[in-house]
Amino acid sequence: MRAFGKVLVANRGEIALRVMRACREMGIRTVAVYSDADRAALHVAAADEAYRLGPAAASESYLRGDLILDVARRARADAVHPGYGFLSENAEFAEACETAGVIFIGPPASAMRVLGSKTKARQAADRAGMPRVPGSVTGLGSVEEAVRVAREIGYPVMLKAAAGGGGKGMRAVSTEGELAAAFRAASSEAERSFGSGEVYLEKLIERPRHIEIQLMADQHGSCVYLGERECSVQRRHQKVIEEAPSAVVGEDLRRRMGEAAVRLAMSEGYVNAGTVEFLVDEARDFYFLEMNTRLQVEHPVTEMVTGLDLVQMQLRVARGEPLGLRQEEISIRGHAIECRIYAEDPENNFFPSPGRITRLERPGGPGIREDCGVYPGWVVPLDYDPMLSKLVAYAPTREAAIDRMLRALGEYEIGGIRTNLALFRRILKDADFRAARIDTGYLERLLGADASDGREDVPEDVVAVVCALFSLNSQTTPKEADGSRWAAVGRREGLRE
Amino acid sequence: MRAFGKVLVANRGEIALRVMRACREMGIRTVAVYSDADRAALHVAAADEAYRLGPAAASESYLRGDLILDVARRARADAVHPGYGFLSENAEFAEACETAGVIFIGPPASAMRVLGSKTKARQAADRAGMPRVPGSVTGLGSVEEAVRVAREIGYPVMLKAAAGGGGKGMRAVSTEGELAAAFRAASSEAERSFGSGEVYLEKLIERPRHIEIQLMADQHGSCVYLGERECSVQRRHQKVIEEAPSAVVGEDLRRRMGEAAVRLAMSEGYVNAGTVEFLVDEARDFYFLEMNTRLQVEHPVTEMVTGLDLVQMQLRVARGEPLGLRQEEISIRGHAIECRIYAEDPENNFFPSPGRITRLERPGGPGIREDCGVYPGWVVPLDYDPMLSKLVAYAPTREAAIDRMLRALGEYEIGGIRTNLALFRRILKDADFRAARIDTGYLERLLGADASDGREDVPEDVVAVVCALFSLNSQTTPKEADGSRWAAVGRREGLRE
Amino acid sequence: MACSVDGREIEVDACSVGPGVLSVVVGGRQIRCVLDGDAVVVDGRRVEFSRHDPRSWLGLRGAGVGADGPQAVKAPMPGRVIRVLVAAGQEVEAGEAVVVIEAMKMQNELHSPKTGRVARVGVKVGDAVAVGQVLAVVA
Amino acid sequence: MACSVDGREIEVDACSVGPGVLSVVVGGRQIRCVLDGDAVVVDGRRVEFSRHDPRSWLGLRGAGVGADGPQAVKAPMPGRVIRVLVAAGQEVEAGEAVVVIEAMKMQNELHSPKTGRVARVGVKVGDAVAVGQVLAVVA
Repeated sequence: MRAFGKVLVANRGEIALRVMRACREMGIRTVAVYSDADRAALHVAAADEAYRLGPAAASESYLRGDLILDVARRARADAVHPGYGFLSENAEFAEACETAGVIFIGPPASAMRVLGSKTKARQAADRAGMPRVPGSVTGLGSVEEAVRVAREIGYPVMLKAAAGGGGKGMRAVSTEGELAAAFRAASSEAERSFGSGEVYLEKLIERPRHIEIQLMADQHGSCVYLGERECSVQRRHQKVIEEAPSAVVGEDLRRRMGEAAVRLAMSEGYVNAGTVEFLVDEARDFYFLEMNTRLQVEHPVTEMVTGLDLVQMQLRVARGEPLGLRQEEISIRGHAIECRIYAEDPENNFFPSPGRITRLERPGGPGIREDCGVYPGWVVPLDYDPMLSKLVAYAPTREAAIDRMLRALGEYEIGGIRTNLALFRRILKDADFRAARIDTGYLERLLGADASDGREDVPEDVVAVVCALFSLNSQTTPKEADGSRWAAVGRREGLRE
Repeated sequence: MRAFGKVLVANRGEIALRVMRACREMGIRTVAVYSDADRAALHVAAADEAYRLGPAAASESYLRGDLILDVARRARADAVHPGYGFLSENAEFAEACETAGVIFIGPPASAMRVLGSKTKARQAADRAGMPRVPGSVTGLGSVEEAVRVAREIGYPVMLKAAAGGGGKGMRAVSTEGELAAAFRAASSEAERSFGSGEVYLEKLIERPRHIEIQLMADQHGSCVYLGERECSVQRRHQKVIEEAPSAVVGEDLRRRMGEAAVRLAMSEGYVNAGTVEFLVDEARDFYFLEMNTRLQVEHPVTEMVTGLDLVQMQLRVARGEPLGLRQEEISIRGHAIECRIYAEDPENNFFPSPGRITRLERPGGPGIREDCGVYPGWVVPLDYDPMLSKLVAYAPTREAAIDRMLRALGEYEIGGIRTNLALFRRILKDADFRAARIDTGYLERLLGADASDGREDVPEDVVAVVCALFSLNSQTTPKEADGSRWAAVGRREGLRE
Repeated sequence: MACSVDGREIEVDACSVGPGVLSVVVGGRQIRCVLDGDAVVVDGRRVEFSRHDPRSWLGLRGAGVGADGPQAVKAPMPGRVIRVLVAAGQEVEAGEAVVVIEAMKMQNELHSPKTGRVARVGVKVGDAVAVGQVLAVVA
Repeated sequence: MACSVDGREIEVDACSVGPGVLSVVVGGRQIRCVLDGDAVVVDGRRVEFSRHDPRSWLGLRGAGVGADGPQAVKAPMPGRVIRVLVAAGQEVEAGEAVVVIEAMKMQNELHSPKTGRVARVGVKVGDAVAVGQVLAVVA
């Protein structure tokens, strides 16, 4: 067992904050690293120490394991937390940390190499006797091999990048005639996105749900599952809303999925937090999809319903402590929902919307957790993913959690840039979502339908008057701060009379 | 059963927000009322409707039941939620609501009359077979009677105002020689504070803990207890920090206290949320103290550890729904701590510190709940109590909750006025508090000791440089907004180089 | 404050509740209004307005763009051009992808606003573009 | 940016991270500094400073008040006088209550800063007082 005095957080945004908060609560000093685009970022101002990595491009900063380890040495950090994305699933980096005598807070490189590769993980799943979607276990060598495998398992099928994620290099194929073109497109997209054109092929499950199991394993051979998350609300294969528990997972299914996930992880000597993703079909049969060998974006919903702190557990496990928690001690209580707030414009094709945040009014009160990575005045850079914050609502029931999230979204105001806040209101009011009739195609179908948010209209005359008040304002005192301009109008117009 | 379409919230500040959030989540429209000091208060801007009551003084606004019921009629509100303080324990107001055909969200006036009076509640406690501190059950008629009762129960004794609260009209007396003077002082203070000079006398329990049981009862004869709260950290008999559960209450004691509290409430036909307060001595014997016939300030810690929403339960019970929750379904998980953030200066005798809030940086992230009643730009008025917000930390264990609260306090920045944030840091780092060696005298003892917050010092040269940066600034561009001034200095001085 | 709108009198009580935020009470109804650039968010609903004519407001965002004459495809956000899918002189359908811009790790296709002929392409692969920059014109 | 303090050179990198907030990095150490009126909160610690002499800073708040000569008891907050406990000419001990002010539902006793004789009482019961107003003077 090794005490941590100092942890380097090799990430940015909300997840860097999340990790630093856990460190601070455990009395561990934190080291931030930053690119030139991020000197004024929130994660820098939240750290005890901060070091520059390089230019804005991730490839010259947050992906530079060598520079990060150099900082770790200079700052005498005991360990590195990679967050998600960037170097979090990079086995070479995990190994380099080990070589440098710095603890990598994650699984051993060996387990990461097997379980983090989609094709190797599928082989491991087969060995562990875990049900998986029928299809090729290894990358396809040619179009001909793809045709042969597809015939075996039957159409429709799905082509997927072996190295990939986030929907890149994926193609659904319904007939043999489409396969060759789709194979080439998927492969070249995978090559461009991940540097490897390897693709594999799976039976396409109709209307599947994406449900995943959270695992936590220590270095002493203990591994527990912390329930499931329902992540079926996706756009372009990116999760948009996550929940725990899933409305379709009962105790028995949870136990079966959980035990299968634990078996897989244990078979490869997995340690630390990890997630096993499944597709669940309409008959509630589950199929192994892939494993994420790191902390997930959506870990907070699991924290809310289990009452545990996954990042603190990660830190404890990494420094050699036993889990100290038996499977039967873990209980799921209530319901949690997470919305990923992005700087993008749902009214305009979900285009990214970087720029300066001029206002930020954050929701609070009962059952609300916000993991925010930005502040008013911050200019959201173009160079990284557009996630601003994660909003989580917890309540005794799913219905109450949905209503609570709607209430919190109503309190959330982000000015200066466009965000997807309105999209969440639309989903959370949708009858299908409320009835938990969701699958991975749900959101695309909803977005294809006519929007009508059912909001009670403000009378037009009131809108006119409000606009007039603001206009009057801006003509007279154009350069003062908003607050004082308004106060001035209030006085002039006798608004308080 | 009667549906609520609209609820009038007869309160202000964080508790008005808290109630409105519950209403919004349940699809109930909200009506705010405000005094002239509060037109720009947060609770007004959070409501669907808002009506003026009268001048700033509470006696001309929030205590005017007649005006409030007038608004309820005009706005066609179905019910009134009184919050805590103001009219929440006023049986006449509860009755007037009933007469006006508006539901009072609280207990029936009859139960309030008995259980809300300290002396009548003590008689009811005796009838219900509940242990209580030895002493007089009724108000003392004279000094002679006080002397007689004190001899019976033995010194030291405590004199208390029958109508009072908040430490007014209370005097500890160790010998008979002090009794006469203390009796007159307590009685006249009670007369001034509550309009009634009635005092009673109790055995003084040495180093007692203040521990209370949260109850919830429906209109159909069901009543459950939702665990206890530890409220021993007090200053001048005002709670400062509350926790759930108490470090000294195990399952057995919880059940015995809970069942006693339920028995008392049921004996008087109690309905809705209520709290039975106990003193617990060093032998862990408990004594009935009094009952609060309303929602408490500190209800959030109970919500965190039970996963329930007390205000939503209040609304459901008030509209006639059954609790739908059996005692054995209620579980306590993890640990929650609440800090009451006040506009007062702990470095200067805890003087109130009204004024304009110039900055407000609120903590967030895992396990943190903030129930805030203010916003940046708001001028905290002189006319009401100085509570700004309640900060609550939840974690799996008491130790982790304390460390989480310290982390959150470090993120909390309130500018323009003084607050008691630093006091909480001092308490939460104190060895006795961390070891749960607390009683109702704990905080006064701590405040009497030398302060040393154990904070690592910032090097003096850095402080000097920072002050220099700010100073340079203000000399050159005195009138711009802070942000742009700094940016200007950054450019001039090449700070980003 | 009494206001007259289209000849009807309405009683409005407005109060600043923070920088850029008004609490407006009209007949008991409380409406929170937030200024965001040249738009006002009224009770959560976004309304663009013109500052220069107090009585004009354009209604909900995204309202009609005239379909006649040459129209520009403009960059809706800053980013980098990673693909140019059309050339000058080429016929395009309304909604057809014209240029792909990468920003914030996302590839964003920009579409032709109308069916017509590409009059001009203003960018090439690798170019950094600013908000509002003309990428192509369809006539 | 290199700064010289008492002859020692230190390397400081300061950056604005929001209105009134600086992130200052000195030798890798990151310190969040917040401007609050005439004080700077440096890593959670409050430091009063004088804007007019960049090199002077007064150290922690509450530092010594000279004990010689007549001293005023001033109102630390606005409020209402509810009790006056001394009269001009009366002897008082250091720490003895002189006036009670009510503000925000709290009664606040104000104490004599020194042992001496009350030279003057400036208020009476019922008076509203402003911050800094002199309530009494002890000589």
